Amino acid sequence: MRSAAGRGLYARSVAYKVQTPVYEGPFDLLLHLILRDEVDLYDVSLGAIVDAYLAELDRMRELDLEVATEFLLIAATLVELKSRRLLPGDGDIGLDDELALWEERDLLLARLLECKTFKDAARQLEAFAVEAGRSYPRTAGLEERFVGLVPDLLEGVTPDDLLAAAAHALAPRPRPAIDLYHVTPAKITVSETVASLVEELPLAGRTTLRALTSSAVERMEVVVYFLALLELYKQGLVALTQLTTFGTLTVEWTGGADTDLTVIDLYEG
Amino acid sequence: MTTLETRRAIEAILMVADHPVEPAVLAQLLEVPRADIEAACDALAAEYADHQRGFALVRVAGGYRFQSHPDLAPYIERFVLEGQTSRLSAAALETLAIVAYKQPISRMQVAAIRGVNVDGVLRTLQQRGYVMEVGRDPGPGTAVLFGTTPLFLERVGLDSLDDLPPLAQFVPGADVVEALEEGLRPEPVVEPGGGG
Amino acid sequence: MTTLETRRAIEAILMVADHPVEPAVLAQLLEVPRADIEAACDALAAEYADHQRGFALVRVAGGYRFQSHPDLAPYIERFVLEGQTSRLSAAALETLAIVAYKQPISRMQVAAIRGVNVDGVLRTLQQRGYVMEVGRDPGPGTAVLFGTTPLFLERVGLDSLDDLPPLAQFVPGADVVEALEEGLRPEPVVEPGGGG
Repeated sequence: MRSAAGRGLYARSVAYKVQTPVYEGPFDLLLHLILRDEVDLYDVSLGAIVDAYLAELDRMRELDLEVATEFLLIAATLVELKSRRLLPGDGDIGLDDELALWEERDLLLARLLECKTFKDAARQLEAFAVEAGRSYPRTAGLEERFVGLVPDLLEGVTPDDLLAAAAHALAPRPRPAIDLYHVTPAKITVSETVASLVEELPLAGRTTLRALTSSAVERMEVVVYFLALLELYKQGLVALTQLTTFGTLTVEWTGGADTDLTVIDLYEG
Repeated sequence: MTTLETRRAIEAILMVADHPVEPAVLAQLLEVPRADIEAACDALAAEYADHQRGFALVRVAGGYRFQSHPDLAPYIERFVLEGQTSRLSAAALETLAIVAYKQPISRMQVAAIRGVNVDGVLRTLQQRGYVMEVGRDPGPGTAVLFGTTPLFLERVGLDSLDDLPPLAQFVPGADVVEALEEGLRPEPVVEPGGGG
Repeated sequence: MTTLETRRAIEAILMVADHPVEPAVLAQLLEVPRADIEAACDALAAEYADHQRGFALVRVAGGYRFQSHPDLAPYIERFVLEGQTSRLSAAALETLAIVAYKQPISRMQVAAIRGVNVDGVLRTLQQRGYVMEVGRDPGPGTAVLFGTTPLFLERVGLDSLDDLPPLAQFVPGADVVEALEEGLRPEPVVEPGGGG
């Protein structure tokens, strides 16, 4: 039986694990998390949303780094929103930082609203398409007796036109490429960061993500570091520990003293 | 030319056409004013409906065409078996909606709205003929700009893009905005779950 | 099923069909005796004549179909000559190019490459004499294989298929090149039973 006290975070995350929908990107996921409980409109807790969001990221085990970037950027904003006042030493955040966070929040809100608008428009289009799909057009075309009248369809078509058409049709479908263009332009790439970490970490001993990114100006840089660490973690070169959710992420080099960079399957940013 | 002949000629031409025929084309072929064509087509459509025909004359994607009556879809489905238009995925529909309302629009702009890479889905939509390149951004990047095709209009059964419901209709209501706003308000001091 | 529904279903199916439909097929689809189908078709044909429709329901090649009324042939001819039917769409050109480069190729293979159903397009190309059936796949499905015609070569100004501009379909990776070299290495391999 569900106790009243259980109706918080836990209930949400359990209910959450039951469903296994495929999310079309981070907005899709976030909209779902915020809006799924329409009855609870005024009882939406950012903490619960952030936890569910991160739980979902965790569930997407096979999520590749390309897809992950967008998800993580949103996660970073969410975590920042959630943890803003919890972190020690944050009592003296500057007004600028505070404003920047609100700006970030408003931007995310605006993008969510736009995304939701088109989602609903898409639903209407689908309804139209379903309705229209019940009628089938006549496409029989000309009766034989008229076919001879049709002017030459290949008039003006050259062998090069054929080549171009064939090349277009046979071109391999593009592999989904990472698209960072609509987020902060990355000043450093993941592969560069991997390379520098491979040099730094063996000398650093135990360190933390926070220490590694202490000089980071943009949130994007932190994300890039995080992705680079994940990559090294996948390669078995670092150990990552985090005692509590959102706690300090400790990084420890576990590779040899002299790791050949070329053995690392570098992430192409 | 008599009205009867106008009506009959329209019926004959639409019977051999394999795409919607614009009223202007019919007007030129029949040498009658466009308004007469439209009136004749309206009259024919009403007549078929009146006689409970198994087909209909409709206006779609800027032209007129014959099509089977929606009531009889089950028979057609049994008849055609293959070649049925496959369903559009949620991703495809969302991308189509964005392109339809925002055209001309670049790949990046679509991706920015959806928050995901849209290369694959745009290519599929192009392959299926619902979306096409309509130009280049005059800006520095000269990005390819996309728009919807007449086939898209046929697919959704609309005569023109003007028939799309206004986008404003889909802007989330105050309740949703409030929920999103609430959901993203920076957390106050106490940690959740602390109160049990 | 009521007679009205039989009549309407026949109208719908024939409107959508792109070839004459045999009464036996209609009887099966509608689950009514063949005699009823023929009676219904006769009645419909008489009705259309009665109402002076611009189209007719005729029996041809063992089946029923809609066609334009012979009276109105002059309009159809103008429609055709004005070029309203002579559009080689991008889709048709792509299909033709795939057949040209990949022949012999089955309908399914073309569809797989284009990512869409190509039945209609292939039929048009066949009708125009640019594409023809050239054989059957020896495999289990014995699918029809298509190729281009001499008329096609003539119209695009080529002597033979060898004169098609070479298609660099993909840049092979190192492993592929290696495999190719492996395969091309002149080694005196004796095929069992290959007496040549």
